[in-house]
Amino acid sequence: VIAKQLTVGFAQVGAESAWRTAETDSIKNEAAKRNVNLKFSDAQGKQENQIKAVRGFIAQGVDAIIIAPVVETGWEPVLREAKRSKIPVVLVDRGIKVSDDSLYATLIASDFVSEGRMAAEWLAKKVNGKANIVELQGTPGAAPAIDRKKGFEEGIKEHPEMKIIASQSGDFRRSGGKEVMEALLKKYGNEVTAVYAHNDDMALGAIQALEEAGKKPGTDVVVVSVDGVKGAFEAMVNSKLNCTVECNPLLGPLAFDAVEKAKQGEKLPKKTIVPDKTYDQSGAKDVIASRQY
Amino acid sequence: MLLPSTMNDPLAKLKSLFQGGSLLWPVVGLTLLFGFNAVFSPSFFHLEVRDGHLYGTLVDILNQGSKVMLLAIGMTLIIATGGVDLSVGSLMAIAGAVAALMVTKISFAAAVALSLGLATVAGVCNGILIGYGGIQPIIATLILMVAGRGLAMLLTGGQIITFEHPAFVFIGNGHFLGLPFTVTIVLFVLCFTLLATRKTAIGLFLESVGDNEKAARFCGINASLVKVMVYAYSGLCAGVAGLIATSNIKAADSSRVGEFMELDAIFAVVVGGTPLTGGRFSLVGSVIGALLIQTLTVTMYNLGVEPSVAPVPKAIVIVAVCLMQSGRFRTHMLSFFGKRRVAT
Amino acid sequence: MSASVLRAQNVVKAFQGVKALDGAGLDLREAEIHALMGENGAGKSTLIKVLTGVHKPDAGGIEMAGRAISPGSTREAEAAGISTVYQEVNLIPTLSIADNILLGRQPRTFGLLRKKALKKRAEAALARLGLKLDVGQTVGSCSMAVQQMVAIARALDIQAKVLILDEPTSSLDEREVEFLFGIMRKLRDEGMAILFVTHFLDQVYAVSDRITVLRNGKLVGEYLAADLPRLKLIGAMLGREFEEMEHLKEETAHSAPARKVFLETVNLSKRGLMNPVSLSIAEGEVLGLAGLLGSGRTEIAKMLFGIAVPDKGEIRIQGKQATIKSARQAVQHGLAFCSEDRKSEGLIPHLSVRENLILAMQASRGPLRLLPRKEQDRLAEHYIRALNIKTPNAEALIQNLSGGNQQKVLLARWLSMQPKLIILDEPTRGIDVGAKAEIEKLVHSLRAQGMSVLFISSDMEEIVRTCQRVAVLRDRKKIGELSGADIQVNRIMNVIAQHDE
Amino acid sequence: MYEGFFSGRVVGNLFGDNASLGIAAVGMTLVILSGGIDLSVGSVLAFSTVFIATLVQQKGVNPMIAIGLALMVGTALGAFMGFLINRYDLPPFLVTLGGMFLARGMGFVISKESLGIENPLYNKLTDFLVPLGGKASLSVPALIFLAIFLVGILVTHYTPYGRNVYALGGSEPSARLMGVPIGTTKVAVYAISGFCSALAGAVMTIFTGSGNPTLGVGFELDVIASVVIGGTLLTGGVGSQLGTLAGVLIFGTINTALTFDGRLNSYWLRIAIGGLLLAFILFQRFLTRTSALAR
Ligand SMILES: Nc1ncnc2c1ncn2[C@@H]1O[C@H](COP(=O)(O)OP(=O)(O)OP(=O)(O)O)[C@@H](O)[C@H]1O
Ligand SMILES: Nc1ncnc2c1ncn2[C@@H]1O[C@H](COP(=O)(O)OP(=O)(O)OP(=O)(O)O)[C@@H](O)[C@H]1O
Ligand SMILES: [Mg+2]
Ligand SMILES: [Mg+2]
Repeated sequence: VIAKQLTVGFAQVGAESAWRTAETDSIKNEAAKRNVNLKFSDAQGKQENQIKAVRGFIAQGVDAIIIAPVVETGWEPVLREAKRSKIPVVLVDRGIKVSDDSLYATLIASDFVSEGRMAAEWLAKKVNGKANIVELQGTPGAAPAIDRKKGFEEGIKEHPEMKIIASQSGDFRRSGGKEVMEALLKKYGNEVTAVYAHNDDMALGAIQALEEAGKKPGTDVVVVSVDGVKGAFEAMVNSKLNCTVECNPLLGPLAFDAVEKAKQGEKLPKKTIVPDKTYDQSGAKDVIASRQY
Repeated sequence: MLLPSTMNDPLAKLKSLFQGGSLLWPVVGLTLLFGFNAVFSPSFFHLEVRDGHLYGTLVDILNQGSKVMLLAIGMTLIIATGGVDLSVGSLMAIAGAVAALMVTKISFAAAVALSLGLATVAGVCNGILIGYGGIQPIIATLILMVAGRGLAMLLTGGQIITFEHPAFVFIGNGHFLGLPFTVTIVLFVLCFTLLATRKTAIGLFLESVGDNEKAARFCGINASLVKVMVYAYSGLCAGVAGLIATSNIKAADSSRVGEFMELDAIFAVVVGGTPLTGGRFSLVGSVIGALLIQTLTVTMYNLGVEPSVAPVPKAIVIVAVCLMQSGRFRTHMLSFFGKRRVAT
Repeated sequence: MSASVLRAQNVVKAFQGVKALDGAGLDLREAEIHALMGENGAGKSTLIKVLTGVHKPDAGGIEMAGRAISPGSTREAEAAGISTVYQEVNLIPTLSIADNILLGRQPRTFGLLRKKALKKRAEAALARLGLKLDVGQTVGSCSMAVQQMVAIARALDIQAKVLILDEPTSSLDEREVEFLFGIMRKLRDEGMAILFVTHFLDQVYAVSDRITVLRNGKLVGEYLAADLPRLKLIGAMLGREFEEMEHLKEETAHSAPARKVFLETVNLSKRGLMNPVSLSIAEGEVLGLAGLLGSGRTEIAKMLFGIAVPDKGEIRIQGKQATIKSARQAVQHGLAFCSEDRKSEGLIPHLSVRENLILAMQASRGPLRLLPRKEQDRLAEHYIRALNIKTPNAEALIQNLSGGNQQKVLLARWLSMQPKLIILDEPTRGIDVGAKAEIEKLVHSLRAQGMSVLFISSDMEEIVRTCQRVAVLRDRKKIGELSGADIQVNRIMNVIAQHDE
Repeated sequence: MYEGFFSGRVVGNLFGDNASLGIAAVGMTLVILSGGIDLSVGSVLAFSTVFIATLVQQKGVNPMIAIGLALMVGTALGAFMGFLINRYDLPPFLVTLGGMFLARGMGFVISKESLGIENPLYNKLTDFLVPLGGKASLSVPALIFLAIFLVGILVTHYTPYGRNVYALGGSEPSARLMGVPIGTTKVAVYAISGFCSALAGAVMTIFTGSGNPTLGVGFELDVIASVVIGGTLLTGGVGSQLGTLAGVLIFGTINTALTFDGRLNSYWLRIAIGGLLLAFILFQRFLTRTSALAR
């Protein structure tokens, strides 16, 4: 039998960062590789748009839908609609909260909380459980920001001498990281011994601020972050960043495996956690060449 | 005769300053905010010399505030004509992206000229749609706001383009006369704009067009051309701000740079005493307004206000500054306290 | 003597330290038409605004039917039975005529508007004034005169004990004025008290029973109209003796040698706006345009000045065909246009007197060559003195000036340009007797220097006094031309009437 | 290519999907007609969603009561902003910007995270559909949108209050002299807008079954754009609710059509939205020009 070409809708959050672009590319490339007709929708950061896109996919009668949900809640109604139309839904990169987990086929994601915890653990080891930390949060209310904060706080709980002395939002932007760091350095000066950023971009911004304040990031002040984009590896090679917890955006292959299995009626595990890996300066050089994003 | 007998009375002068002065209240607001910081975060006024230049929170405010100050200068002229420009954030992104991409390929001067030129041309497009097409400014510039961001992202392929070009890096990170180079840029643009509007008739033309366009046209003023000019100029200012923002982080972040900055710029202009309905404008007021916003942001960082609830104190400050500017509110308060004093 | 309805005594009102009213007063009685007189800036409009709750007086009391009142807004004044037409036509330009007439008093059922009834009532209100208009059109698209009539219709529609009319006739022609006077007399006979402001002395004597005169914000006196001769009235207003303007006419009549044609129109027309019209204006000549409301005088002015672009015919300037497609081009050809609608087409309200005054000149110099500040100040001082503009100083905002003084600034704006042709559309609208004479003198002296003038006015006397030739218009057509000794009020009226048959 | 795009289902979706936008736009139309502007709509919407979600989910309040409370809070905030604008003669831009920050912050104070609503009544509301024949149907948000829109037309075009709003926007000084009750009209305009924003939030909770303090960032611009595309002048006094409906549907369609395409990448999507907007505006401009000439 000649298999009919699959049509899959992909509801992406937006294109707000290199990480996001890498995720989009991964899914697009994989679709091309498997000869899947991919319908791509960019919600420009708005859940409303994303829901509209999913409903659009349902109306078009696609074979499956991949969603990178912008927030965790708010999906029940539209997913129920998808279920009624018997369209399997694969969630990527972050989970959702629904009362009925039969509403989606599977979730392929990193665990943001564990990322935060891993960053904390690595840092604790590095500084021997003693640090004054500046935390650069992501956009207020965003799931990764909430979870990475939660995980990190959990991680440092066992180390009473690790304190978060300031925690401000850099909005996941490089400029935000730099601006906040600049301001906090004026206030805390040499007290700051470590920086934890919710993403690499903010960390890279903070590194610039540290350098301009006459400090040596990576040496005077330990810098850890999450994501593992190419820029972070470059900074590690230059010994400016100490560690990044990889949050893998290359979910294309896994996502389409899941789509195909779901189409064939196979039972899928509800959750596939993409294991995150901690990279530090020692391994950075080997990885950097293979980084595409 | 109806001569103002009080004109020579210094007290009356002071009084009239309090009643009409558009600059006074933003300055008072800024001063109060400074005073608040002086009490609650002692490091605020700390300045020291490091590597031959000044270092401290106040310097940061000037440096980080430079982008909104530049946008606000361009925006002031636009608002004076009764318009508004939402596209400035996207123009920043375009200028930054072009400069970052080209600076390694062509000479620095050419890259800067190219990116500023593009931003100006984009402004001209806005101006033509508004001045000659008669399209409402908010919509005309919304189009470029949306499409311009897309264009900038297309140019960079959604990636953050980094660079290490020393001259380019200097724009946003260098120092001149002990202060960040951005301060020099802002001062230059401010002085140039002040001279250009006040030492020529351009300022008068802007105000007339904004106050009563029909009457201005009847006087023989080419209102359409005036509009094209101000949108072009705002585009140029946005371009400069884009270069600063890009240079400052040594990277072109085309999807995020300048996001929502148009609101900040409009806020700065309105707080600075230029009414959104057009007419009289105050460039210095707008710059002070921009400083006010930046100071407010830094204050939140310094006080360690939880970022998600930081908007609440921000709202309170905005409304407070507003109220201070309102003559009616001041008389209300005066009479309130006046009565109380009589009562006791 | 009938009972006092509305009385104000010793009213003081200052704006930023400048006293607009300083002991003004008024005693308005039942069943009378009462004229409030005074030169520009005397405080008439301010007094009216104090009476109707727009301004709060600093001192003094207002009584209505013997009881002290202090209206806080026009709404309260209306509720108390005072209906007002303010000087600057205060209507909503974006709303229809019907909506404007009945705003706040619309017929409704269950709180919803009855649009048909609304239209009917508005039409009826206008019909009382002898007007038949499409009440659905927006007020902003109507001529000044129509707007003024709409404002009056609105005031008449309010059931009131007191009717206040602040310069209602300043751009009405004689027929409309007669209509209005007829209604005023009828209302008076029904017992209404009417307060009336005008700068036309003839009109004062035609309708009013009593006259109150203000000067510099002070009450000068209250007179019975029958007992007060014209010259005495003028004397009371100005505070000095005044020479009448009759001698101007002689000068005009004698000094009309044939001169070179400056501007000529050949069958200039625009569909729906103006039928083909041919005019010529010589250098140093004052050409008047006479006609009733809606006869198309303003349209001709606007076509000449590039505001309404004609679709047929041509304009020749000094023999050469000229394309004028915008006001800017018109100015470049040496034309100037002082519009009848000073609020929407003249004033830049938030700019100072000086800036308003030099704006046209600056526009013609271009944006870069700023008129030196010294020169600006000199011009401003010069015209403030020459036209007796009452303003604290040249830096006062023009919006704070009295209506007549605003008009003077706008005139100065164009006169100072030294244009080759100046188009004056109702130039003396709202200007007092003294200043009118000054302006007419100024026009004459400019003419003597070779300037051409296109003079539009609803005041026939004024046309007769100033013009050397008069083109008579009707229904957007030129129906005749008079010159020299033929220029007389009844001749002009005859031309208009003859065409009727 | 656009298979299924013009199906009745999509038309039904168009109303449902744009319900929040449309409802907020009805209020915004009044604000803009009065010569003002309201930047707080997006934040009030977000606040209202978390407010409702928290009450229903964590306090066990009946959803109808929760929605009623949210509407009251939204209206009160709007009225307060209107009061400040009117009483102290403040620029609406600044006051509503303050309102925007305030509502955003208060939303986060109530809940930092998004909250799902699991409530049988809510499920019913989300799944309730009025069939229109064929595959087409109207959802509850669509129905609320249509109802509010009809009320909007009534208030704006058929009541003395509506005329007062137009008068206020046409010329405030004249309106004052003509005896229009400026104060109450202004306060009411902002109160109505606050009500509409809160209702838009309530509809959003039905649409998504959740509350989220980060919702509606930049929403105010979408709303203002829709209103202005519908022909309402930002300077006040000119415009109509029908125009706003057209604006909302056009804005919604442009977004939906491009989403439907599914081939555009993120960058071209934005460029295409801008391009379509431009094309539409020029077209509209052309239409009004020619009709003005014909007159
Ligand atoms: N809002 C204001 N602010 C400042 N000055 C004002 C204001 N309103 C009026 N004035 C001043 O008060 C004086 C009286 O003005 P008013 O309008 O009452 O004169 P008027 O008698 O009506 O003159 P006109 O015949 O020209 O209409 C003028 O000198 C004017 O400049
Ligand atoms: N008395 C009237 N009755 C009916 N319509 C009128 C009357 N007066 C003016 N209009 C209408 O108002 C519009 C504009 O008139 P317009 O101002 O062009 O004429 P005008 O001769 O310049 O008047 P004015 O005497 O005021 O200068 C025309 O459409 C005309 O039909
Ligand atoms: Mg007056
Ligand atoms: Mg006329």
